[in-house]
Amino acid sequence: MNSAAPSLPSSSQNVVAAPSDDKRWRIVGATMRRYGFAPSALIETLHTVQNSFGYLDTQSLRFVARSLKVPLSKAYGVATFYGIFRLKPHGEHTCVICTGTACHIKGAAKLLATIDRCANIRDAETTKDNKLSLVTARCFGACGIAPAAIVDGQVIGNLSPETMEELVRRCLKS
Amino acid sequence: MSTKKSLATIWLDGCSGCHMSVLDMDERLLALLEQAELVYSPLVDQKTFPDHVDITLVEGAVSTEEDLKKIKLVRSKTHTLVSLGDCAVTANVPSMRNPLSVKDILERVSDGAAPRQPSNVPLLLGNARPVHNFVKVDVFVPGCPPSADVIHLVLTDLLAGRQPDLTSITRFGK
Amino acid sequence: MRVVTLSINGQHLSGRNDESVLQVARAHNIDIPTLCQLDGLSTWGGCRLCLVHVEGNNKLVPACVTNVFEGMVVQTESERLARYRRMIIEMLFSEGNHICSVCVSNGNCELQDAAQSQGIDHISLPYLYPERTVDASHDRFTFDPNRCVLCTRCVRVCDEVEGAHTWDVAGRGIKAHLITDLNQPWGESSSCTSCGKCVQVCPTGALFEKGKGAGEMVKKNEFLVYLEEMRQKRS
Amino acid sequence: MQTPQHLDAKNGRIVNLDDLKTIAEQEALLKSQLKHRIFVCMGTACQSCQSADVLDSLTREVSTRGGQAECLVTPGGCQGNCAEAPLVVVEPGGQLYRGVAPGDAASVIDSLKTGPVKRLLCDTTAPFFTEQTRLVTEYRGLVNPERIEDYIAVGGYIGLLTAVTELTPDEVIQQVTRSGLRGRGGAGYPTGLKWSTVAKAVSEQKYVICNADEGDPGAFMNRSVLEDYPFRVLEGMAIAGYALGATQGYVYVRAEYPLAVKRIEKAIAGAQRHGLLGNNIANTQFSFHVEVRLGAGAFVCGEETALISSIEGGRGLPCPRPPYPAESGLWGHPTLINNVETYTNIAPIIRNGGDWFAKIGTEKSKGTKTFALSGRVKNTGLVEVPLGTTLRKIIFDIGGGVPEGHKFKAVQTGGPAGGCIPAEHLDAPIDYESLQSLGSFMGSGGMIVMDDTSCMVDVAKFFMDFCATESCGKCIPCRVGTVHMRDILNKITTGEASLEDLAQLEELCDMVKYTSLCGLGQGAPNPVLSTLRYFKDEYMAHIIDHLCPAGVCAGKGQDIRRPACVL
Repeated sequence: MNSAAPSLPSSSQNVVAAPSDDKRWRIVGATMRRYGFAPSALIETLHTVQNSFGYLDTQSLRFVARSLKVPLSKAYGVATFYGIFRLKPHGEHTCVICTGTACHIKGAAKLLATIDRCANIRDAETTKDNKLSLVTARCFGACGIAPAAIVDGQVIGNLSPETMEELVRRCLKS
Repeated sequence: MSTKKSLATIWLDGCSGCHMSVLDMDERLLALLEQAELVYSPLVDQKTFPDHVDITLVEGAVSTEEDLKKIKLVRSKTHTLVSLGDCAVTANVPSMRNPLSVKDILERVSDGAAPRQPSNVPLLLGNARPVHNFVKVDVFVPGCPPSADVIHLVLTDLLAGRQPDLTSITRFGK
Repeated sequence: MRVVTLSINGQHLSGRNDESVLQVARAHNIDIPTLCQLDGLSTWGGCRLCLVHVEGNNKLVPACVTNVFEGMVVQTESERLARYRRMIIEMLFSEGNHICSVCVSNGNCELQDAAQSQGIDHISLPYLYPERTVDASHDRFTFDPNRCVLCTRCVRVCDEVEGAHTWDVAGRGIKAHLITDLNQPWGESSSCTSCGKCVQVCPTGALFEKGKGAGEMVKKNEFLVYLEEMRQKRS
Repeated sequence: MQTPQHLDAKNGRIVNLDDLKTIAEQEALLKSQLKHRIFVCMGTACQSCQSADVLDSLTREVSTRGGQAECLVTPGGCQGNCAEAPLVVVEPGGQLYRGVAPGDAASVIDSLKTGPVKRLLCDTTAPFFTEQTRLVTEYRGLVNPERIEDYIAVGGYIGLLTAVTELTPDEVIQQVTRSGLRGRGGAGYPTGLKWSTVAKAVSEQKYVICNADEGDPGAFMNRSVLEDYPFRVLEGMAIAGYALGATQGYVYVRAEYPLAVKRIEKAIAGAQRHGLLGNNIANTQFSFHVEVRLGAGAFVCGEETALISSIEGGRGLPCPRPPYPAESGLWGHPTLINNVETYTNIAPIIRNGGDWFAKIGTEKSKGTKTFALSGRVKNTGLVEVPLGTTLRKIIFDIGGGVPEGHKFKAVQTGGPAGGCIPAEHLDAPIDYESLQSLGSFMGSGGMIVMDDTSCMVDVAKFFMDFCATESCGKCIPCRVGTVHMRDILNKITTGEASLEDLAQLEELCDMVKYTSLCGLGQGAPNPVLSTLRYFKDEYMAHIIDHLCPAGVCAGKGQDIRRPACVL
């Protein structure tokens, strides 16, 4: 058995010092506190770190692992098991192309080809000027408007290669 | 009229250890040669592969264009093709280059001086692969090298028209 | 806990109902192949080599995690199981870069043994030839991921017996691989106690002692059951 | 306006059926004071088509005309016909407007006096609307998912309070058993049986988990239900908690569904505020708490033992079963895991009785099922029909058939563990058993239509690539087998495969199916097996003639082999 059910908050002397005085560590700390510093809060905490800092680096993984008393290798194992977590930062803009079944049937591959042509990047890559990162997702449930993409958090449906090109060009310019 | 069967051995990408093992049969070779005639081999002076051979022992992996050409020719003229030893069966040591690209290998071995394939040696294939990846193989004799006893058993069985059972006497690497 | 009677391969046997099919079979000298199971460690159920038929169940069940019950009828051998077992072993050979002739465990390797016991004389699946880097940063041991079959015995022994949890698996699917700490070189690991338990439980030559040449590495894992018994006595 | 004073006295806590009645009456009164209510769909598809802007401009339009008192503009739920997003409904009258732009606000408000805006009007007499049976998606999005009062006004929480105050836990399970409800996650295990197993397990602690890790590509029913009916999901979970003796629930939801996460979190807070979650629900001994746990992009976490590992904070690796979670689940305690849609069905079953539910559907498959209809079909979106409805009815009547004069080829159901069903089986009724006999799977409800522009080998390759990428890597057959199968399929689509490769593919399918540890591996070969069963000619065309009949792997009539590459 892994660990006991969510435990009581550990005493304050056990709290590991944050890597820096960056205010965002307080948000991370708040998440851990909310779950009583239970080892099972690892994934929730990694979500908070990524939402706050954009990605998970060695320093943050070490901090979270030590704070939650999770083995270092386990924290790394979890961070690399789940598709959402990334160990490197994204570019200024992020484009997520859905590669679910409906989008596949309706030509997601053409959208990817378009991005490759316009920005010279493939899945999980970032342009050299750090403007645009491309990620693929396994369906975000917008099948009714396939093929779909999420550009900087905004879901866009019924995409054609032409509109895709326009979107990419806009990201590269700004 | 000779009732002797014809026997051949060929040497692709291997260390010649399997051929040494053949020679290790010592005086048993003489008895074998009463039943079979060695018609082609690195051990005999014969330039062209005969049109019909009953049994061919293959040592070595298929690593170059020339190996590939040779094994296809040999297969077409052989009744029973035997992969002799780990290089022929698994590609063994020659395959250790496979995770690297041919370009990287050539650069490394020539210390960066001659990144292109030299013209006086056979063209390397992308991967060194076992013989059965290219042609049908009838008998597999793993071992590095297979012992003289194993080779003796294989040949006596094949010459007597039996399929040899090697499971208990040889294995990869031994 | 109570004693139950069952049959394995037509042989009538008895065992305790908290014992697995594998334990009862082994106690009666019936061999079922395994790679991930090791006495003294928790069960894993990942290698699928120990799958057996149980009458009344249309699925194949792993002998290592299936407990025996009264009237159980087990069949550990069949043409179908043999075919599946061969394919599993072939998959492992095709997945990594297993070059037996240059391996420290040549001749003392559980994967090699399994291949031989299943009559495998060649691999019909295409080799994948992954690029994997050897980690020789540790003073005393080397990790060669080319020979790793991801049985996770090292992960389990390090967590469950040594208590350090230096090892874990990162990534998933075909990209899953072993790591120490935050994917740092093993020699720089802050949690590793250099106890060497992981080396001794590794079924192949993936983990070995430095200075061993081809065929020289013999694994000794009997200490596990001994430790388990000694610790039970203390608690 | 009447204020429910006795509620205030209880700090807003709702403790019995009378309280619900009071709120419902209050809502009815509010409603009667309004002349019009305008619902703007805030589902994912509509939001992607700027429905938030539409909501804004409608609100502004109403307030500039000073009509706030009699016309309410409010966010609403999914109408189903996502292809025509953004959608707006005007009540009373039920006019459904499609493709509404922010600039249409004035016309829509004008229409309240002058009659419907014809150019935006959707024909709600079309089979897409009339042929559906809405149980899970009842009130078709006309309930504000962020207001608990809206939910109570349409009968919400009668189920929970009836259960807690009038029924014993055994009686609740009896009703669920009588209803014949089966797991909507795909496998169709009888829900009543699952509940009674957990109920019988002896333990101080038990857990109730809602599996909202909708991972099937091409499925969005759970997302839609969570976005629109979060209270109903919570109500179902609380009823389960009462029946089983569990005090803690978890909703495991994909982080890829931010709106669903927000809605469910808001709903938990709302239910807590009104005493419908938390300690001593309805002033009884029953306490039930719910927390949200976010998935992080791993398909395998839909498998229940992997989901448990994930909630425990680890890698989402499945474990051999038995022991089943019902005996030893989360942190080793008895645990109930049901799908979102399963929980959604619970409250109406308790409210109306199990026999009422059992009247819908077929002999072995009761109730309705939602499907995410997508791909090469005219009306893409969310549909709900009684189980036993034929595929033809869904695809051709409700879905409007294949557009642009193309020919229907197959429908894919069941996600990566499912299969492709060809035209000759379109009259098969949809239920758990019949889909399985056709080599497919109910799955969570994805239904992707393919026409003559889809290559079935390419589709098989797509799913195998999915499984290979999503394999957790724990067991060898799935970790390595899916990669070999994908490689062979890849060889077929590039014209490099031989008949021996096809034989090896079939051998791998058989082996991976029967030796893998969990459902991901066991189901992975299904798309290959079903396409081989019905579309072997397409495989042969690739292997023998080096042609792709659908023109996907190369143009029509073109050789699919790529130019030879040296090295």
